[in-house]
Amino acid sequence: MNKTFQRIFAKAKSENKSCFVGFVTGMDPDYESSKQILIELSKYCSVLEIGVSFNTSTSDSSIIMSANDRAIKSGAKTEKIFQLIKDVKREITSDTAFVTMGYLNQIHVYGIERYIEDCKKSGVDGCIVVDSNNEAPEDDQIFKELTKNNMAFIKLIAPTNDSNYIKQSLKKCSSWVYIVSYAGVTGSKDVNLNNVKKLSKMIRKQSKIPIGVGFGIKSLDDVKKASKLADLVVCGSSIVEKIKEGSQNGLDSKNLAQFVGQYVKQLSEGVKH
Amino acid sequence: MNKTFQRIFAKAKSENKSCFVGFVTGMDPDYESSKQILIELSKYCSVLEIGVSFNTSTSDSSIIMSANDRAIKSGAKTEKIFQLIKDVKREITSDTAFVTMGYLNQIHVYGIERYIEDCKKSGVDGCIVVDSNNEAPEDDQIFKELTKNNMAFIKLIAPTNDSNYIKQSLKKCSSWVYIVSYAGVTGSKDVNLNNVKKLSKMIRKQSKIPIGVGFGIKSLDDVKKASKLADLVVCGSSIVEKIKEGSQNGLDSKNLAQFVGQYVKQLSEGVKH
Amino acid sequence: MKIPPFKEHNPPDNLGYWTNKKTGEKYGGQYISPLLIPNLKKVETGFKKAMKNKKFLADLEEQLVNHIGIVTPILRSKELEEIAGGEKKVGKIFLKRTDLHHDSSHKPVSAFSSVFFAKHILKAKKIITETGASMNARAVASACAKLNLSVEVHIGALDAEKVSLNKDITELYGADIKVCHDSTKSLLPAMAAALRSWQSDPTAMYVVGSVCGPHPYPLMVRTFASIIGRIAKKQMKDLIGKSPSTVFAVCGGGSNLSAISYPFYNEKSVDIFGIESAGKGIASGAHAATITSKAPIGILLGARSNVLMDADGQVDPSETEASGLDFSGTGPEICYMASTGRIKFRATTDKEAQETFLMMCKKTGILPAIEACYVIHAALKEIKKRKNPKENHLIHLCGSGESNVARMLKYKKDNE
Amino acid sequence: MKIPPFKEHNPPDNLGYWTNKKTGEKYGGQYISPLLIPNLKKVETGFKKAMKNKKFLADLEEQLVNHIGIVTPILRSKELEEIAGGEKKVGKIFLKRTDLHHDSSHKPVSAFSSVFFAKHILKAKKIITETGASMNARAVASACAKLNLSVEVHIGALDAEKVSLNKDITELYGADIKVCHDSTKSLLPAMAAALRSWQSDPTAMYVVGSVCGPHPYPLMVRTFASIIGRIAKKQMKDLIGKSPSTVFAVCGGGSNLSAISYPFYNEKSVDIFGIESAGKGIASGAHAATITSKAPIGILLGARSNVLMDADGQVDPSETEASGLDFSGTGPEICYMASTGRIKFRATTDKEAQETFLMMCKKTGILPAIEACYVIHAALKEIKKRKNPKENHLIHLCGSGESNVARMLKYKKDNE
Ligand SMILES: Cc1ncc(COP(=O)(O)O)c(C=O)c1O
Ligand SMILES: Cc1ncc(COP(=O)(O)O)c(C=O)c1O
Repeated sequence: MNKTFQRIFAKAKSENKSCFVGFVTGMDPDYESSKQILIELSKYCSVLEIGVSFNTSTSDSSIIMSANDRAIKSGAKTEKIFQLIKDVKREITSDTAFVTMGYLNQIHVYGIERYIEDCKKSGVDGCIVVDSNNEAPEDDQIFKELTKNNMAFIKLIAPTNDSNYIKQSLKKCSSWVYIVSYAGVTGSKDVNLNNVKKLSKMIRKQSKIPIGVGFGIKSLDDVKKASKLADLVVCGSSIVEKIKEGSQNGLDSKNLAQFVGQYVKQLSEGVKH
Repeated sequence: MNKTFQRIFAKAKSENKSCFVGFVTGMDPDYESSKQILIELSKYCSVLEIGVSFNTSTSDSSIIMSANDRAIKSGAKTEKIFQLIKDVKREITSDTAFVTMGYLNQIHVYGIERYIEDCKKSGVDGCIVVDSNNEAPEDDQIFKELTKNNMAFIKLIAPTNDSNYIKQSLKKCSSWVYIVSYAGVTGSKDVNLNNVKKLSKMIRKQSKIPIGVGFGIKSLDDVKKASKLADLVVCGSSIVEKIKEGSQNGLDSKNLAQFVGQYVKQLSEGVKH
Repeated sequence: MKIPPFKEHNPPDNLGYWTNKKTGEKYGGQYISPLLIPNLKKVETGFKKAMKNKKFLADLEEQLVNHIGIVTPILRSKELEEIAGGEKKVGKIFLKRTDLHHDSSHKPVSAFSSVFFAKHILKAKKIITETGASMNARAVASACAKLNLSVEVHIGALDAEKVSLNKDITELYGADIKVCHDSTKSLLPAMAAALRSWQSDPTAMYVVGSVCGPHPYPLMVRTFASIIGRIAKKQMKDLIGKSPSTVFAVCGGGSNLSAISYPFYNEKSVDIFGIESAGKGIASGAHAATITSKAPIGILLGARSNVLMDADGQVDPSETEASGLDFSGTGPEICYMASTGRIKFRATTDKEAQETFLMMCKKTGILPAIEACYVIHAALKEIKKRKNPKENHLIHLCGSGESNVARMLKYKKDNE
Repeated sequence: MKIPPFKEHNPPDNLGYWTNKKTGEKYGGQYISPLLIPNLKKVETGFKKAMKNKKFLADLEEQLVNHIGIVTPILRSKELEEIAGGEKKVGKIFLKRTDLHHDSSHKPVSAFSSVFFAKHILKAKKIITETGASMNARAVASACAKLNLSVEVHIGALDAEKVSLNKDITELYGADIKVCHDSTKSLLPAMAAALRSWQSDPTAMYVVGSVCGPHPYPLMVRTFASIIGRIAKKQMKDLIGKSPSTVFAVCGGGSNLSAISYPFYNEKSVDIFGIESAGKGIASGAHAATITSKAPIGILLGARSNVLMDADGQVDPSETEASGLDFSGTGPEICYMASTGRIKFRATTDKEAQETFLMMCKKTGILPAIEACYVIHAALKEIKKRKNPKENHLIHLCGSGESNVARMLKYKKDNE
């Protein structure tokens, strides 16, 4: 297990809570605001999941795609996201884990080895690659590089995946596994805890790996319920919506960070057991 | 030969001239104007050819079709045309021959027998039926009825017709035959006197029937030249154009008749040899 | 596929008349100004020659097969059988898919044949035709482009103003479009204008878009078009071992009706139906149902036939949603066949046709020409009435509806 | 006609990859969120079952023959031979006329097959697809209407605003049109939206309009579509006693190219050409010529293949007059065939295609889809260059141009 995650899980355990994971698209709505938001969010989040924008992503909701658009318009590039993470890490003191979330094309174009090296250099602790198929040669290579660098490879598992698929995924999954609570797109429905229970059971049969839950978590109540079932609770779309709201209202980067931070703060309180 | 034409031809011969044939669409632009026009024209025309409008005629130029439209709009019907001719004849003193010109559908719908009876009653001396095919049973019937009533059946012959067709036509043609000076539509080209010469020669081989010429005669000069070759000179489109011009200028029926009359008067002077 | 050769089994007399022996009524003939007589004689002689010219007929057939794509399938439509009550109640329904032809209707068959004839037999340099924004001019212009003849298309000013896919395609094929401002500014005066133009240019050939006009056009067009029926008859034989019980086709001028039904004229067991447009309803007077409304005999555009007209013989304009049916007459042979009862007539209103259009799109995945919807509606009605599970019904799906899409989508939205 | 059965002779590996043995480069695969994996596995297993299910294959073929009208003619075009320099210099030119299909392009073959598969093998109740106002959605919607499945069509907001005959017809067929406001509001985000929608509804089936997308789509679509080539190959054999010297097809996603050329892959004597849209010129950057412009390998919409993209991996929008070619990628098997040199690539500019469109209308009487004009132009150029009177050239005329008429008539008038 990645060292940062090891510490984070230990700390959470000691505090009798789950870990709160906050997702934002890197450089949404721009570099400086995104930096301030991440700095602010690091106070409330055990894990920061940072989206690397792809303009032709196949699994993002319209909410995330709009965030991607905003980020790309403000100049988001893979390199810049690494820069952003470095800048943020330089300014924070909390022991927060950083995870990149993106699509394979970006990584492939950047070069898998180089991507993971640069992750490492920027202080990234793990990667989510939404469309990296377990059986693809690229997936093997990513797994190899991440493992070599002691970083987490976080795999998504959906309620429609069969046990064979889960087994396959878990083979390469490290630090934690991400359960998608329903078959749909992020932000489109309410979190489905029955699915989570069922999937957790299947996973637990094979592994003790910490379990994260995402998709549809957007209220304090959602967080509370989810944290009863999972080690990590991921909240994305609703944070991204806040960023959009605040920036549309013309807030400058500091105020925007405050505005989003307040929202995340109250959400994150739900992870206490 | 019809009696009126007999007299007219005799008179023309004695005066050393051809006969001037003036064409108007009956009831163009309306009943009263048309009546006045015909009365006025009777002073200058040996023959008045009166068009019975058909809204789907296949051989009229746009000029004549517009006249047909005006006439139909003002209520032209076969019956009314007969009424018009009767009214005109009541008011004139000149020995003018009257000929109807039209399409078979009107006559067929009216009834061939009835049509020719009503022609007779109205003082019509002959008929032109543009689309009555020599070989059609209707053509035989029209020929029979006209002959019985001593009226002229005036057949058209075109430069493209062969000698066999001419022979067929002349069999039923009486009083005079109408040479079309070119293969085209009325008013579209200039009169073609070479065609007239050629056709006259072919006709003369078979018959002594008087010859009329039409299509493209629109100036005094045209009339002069045509009258050297033919016993009758037919002028249509250019008279119809005058009617249109005068009525568009708002002339009342008397003034319109004068206006058209003056034009026809000067044209008609060309028939002197 | 070996296409059965043409056999004449309903010839007109020498003058181009079909005579009803019971009533003595004549249909057809050649009522036209002497100026056009030579042109028509040339076509008449040429056509007789052509029908005996084996090379001409073989070359034409080759082009019809490979360019027009005349061997279109016959589709058994279980969807329509369902709608009519199920195969077990009403028998089988087959669609002859001439919508799949080049230029998307039955029209290209006679249009291409006529132009091919004009080029190779008459040695004409130019083609003259008319359109009411329907399929004919497009098909003629296409044939002229391929056969390298110039083409002049007469269109009424009112029709020219309307947005029309067929007209635009006609232009792309290189046709010289002549706008006619005469009379009603619609199809009839445009036809007259085309005839007049031919009268001025005897080296051109006039092409008629249906089985109408003076002799020999009605004979020639149905003879050329009947290859559709010859193929269909053979296909039905292959499919069901015999001829169908019924044949249904829409009837504007009558070309697609004679195209498919001509080869069945002598088979008494085959009921033939011609379907007209009842427009807003026969009683309203706004329709194109010459036969169904019992229009009297008149002489229209060179032929003796039933004609929509008033008591004085002025031709009444037809009214219908389908530009291809918007014609005040019907071809003389068809009128004759109607008078003998060999072809039975029905009429469908515009509204019924429009609903059928939407139904066809949604239930069969076929975008029919609006013209074809008149026949489909009437056929389903008749098939339901016959209620005979042993029967096989053949419907002529005579065109595809690309040019109807804009109006029909508006209709759909207005009626939702 | 007895249609030769399908034979697999260029299979991908189990994971859906075609691997270039020289370079080691892989094409294809299944790069997609875990949420879609089960859906894809279902399609994969279903497709394997379907290809062994004789009744399914026979029923499908019957419908393709009688409903889609798949046995279209091959037309020898002497007009195009003339233009290329005459038969005596350049040999014979043949056109495979899939423009005569139901719904006027090659697309309905794979679209209908996919929907038929979804209904009978997967027992799906709903179909999801996308469109850029091209032929695919129309064909899918038609199949769904006939087969009584509901259908959801995703379209970019910008494309939805444009007047489009294909879109209107798609609506008449009863499709539920979902407008996508994401990203560039064009085809790519609409495809992503379709995939997301499928992710939410695993009882639906996603239909891809070309040989693109994650495994097994590229394999499945080309397998279904290849019936076009199987028929064409047999027809050529009947016509000239052998296979053609060349096969030309346009390449957007690559479906019509693989459709016609797949059965010739193993015949070394047959030169195969894929033609892309060079848009305003390759150098301008405004084009859709993935292969010709030597676009790098990327992972687009679930598959590894050549992709128009910037240095950071953002996909570049393609630009072309032809909505059917307006795609930033190319199907993986095609990319593979390009990498081995088995398929040679050429590109035609929009301007050249537009001029070819006008030429085809005026010289051949055929209204081609603008997409087909890219291949015709390039084929004529290549044929002139080869200058071999013994050759027989086969060009895939993959669609009819009704939906291009408005823009092309404007182009014609603007350039007169
Ligand atoms: C598709 C279609 N069907 C039918 C017709 C009616 O004509 P006809 O009765 O001559 O077949 C037309 C005329 O344009 C047409 O385009
Ligand atoms: C007529 C036509 N040709 C070609 C294409 C290009 O697609 P593909 O390369 O998949 O055949 C399309 C796409 O819509 C099309 O409609």
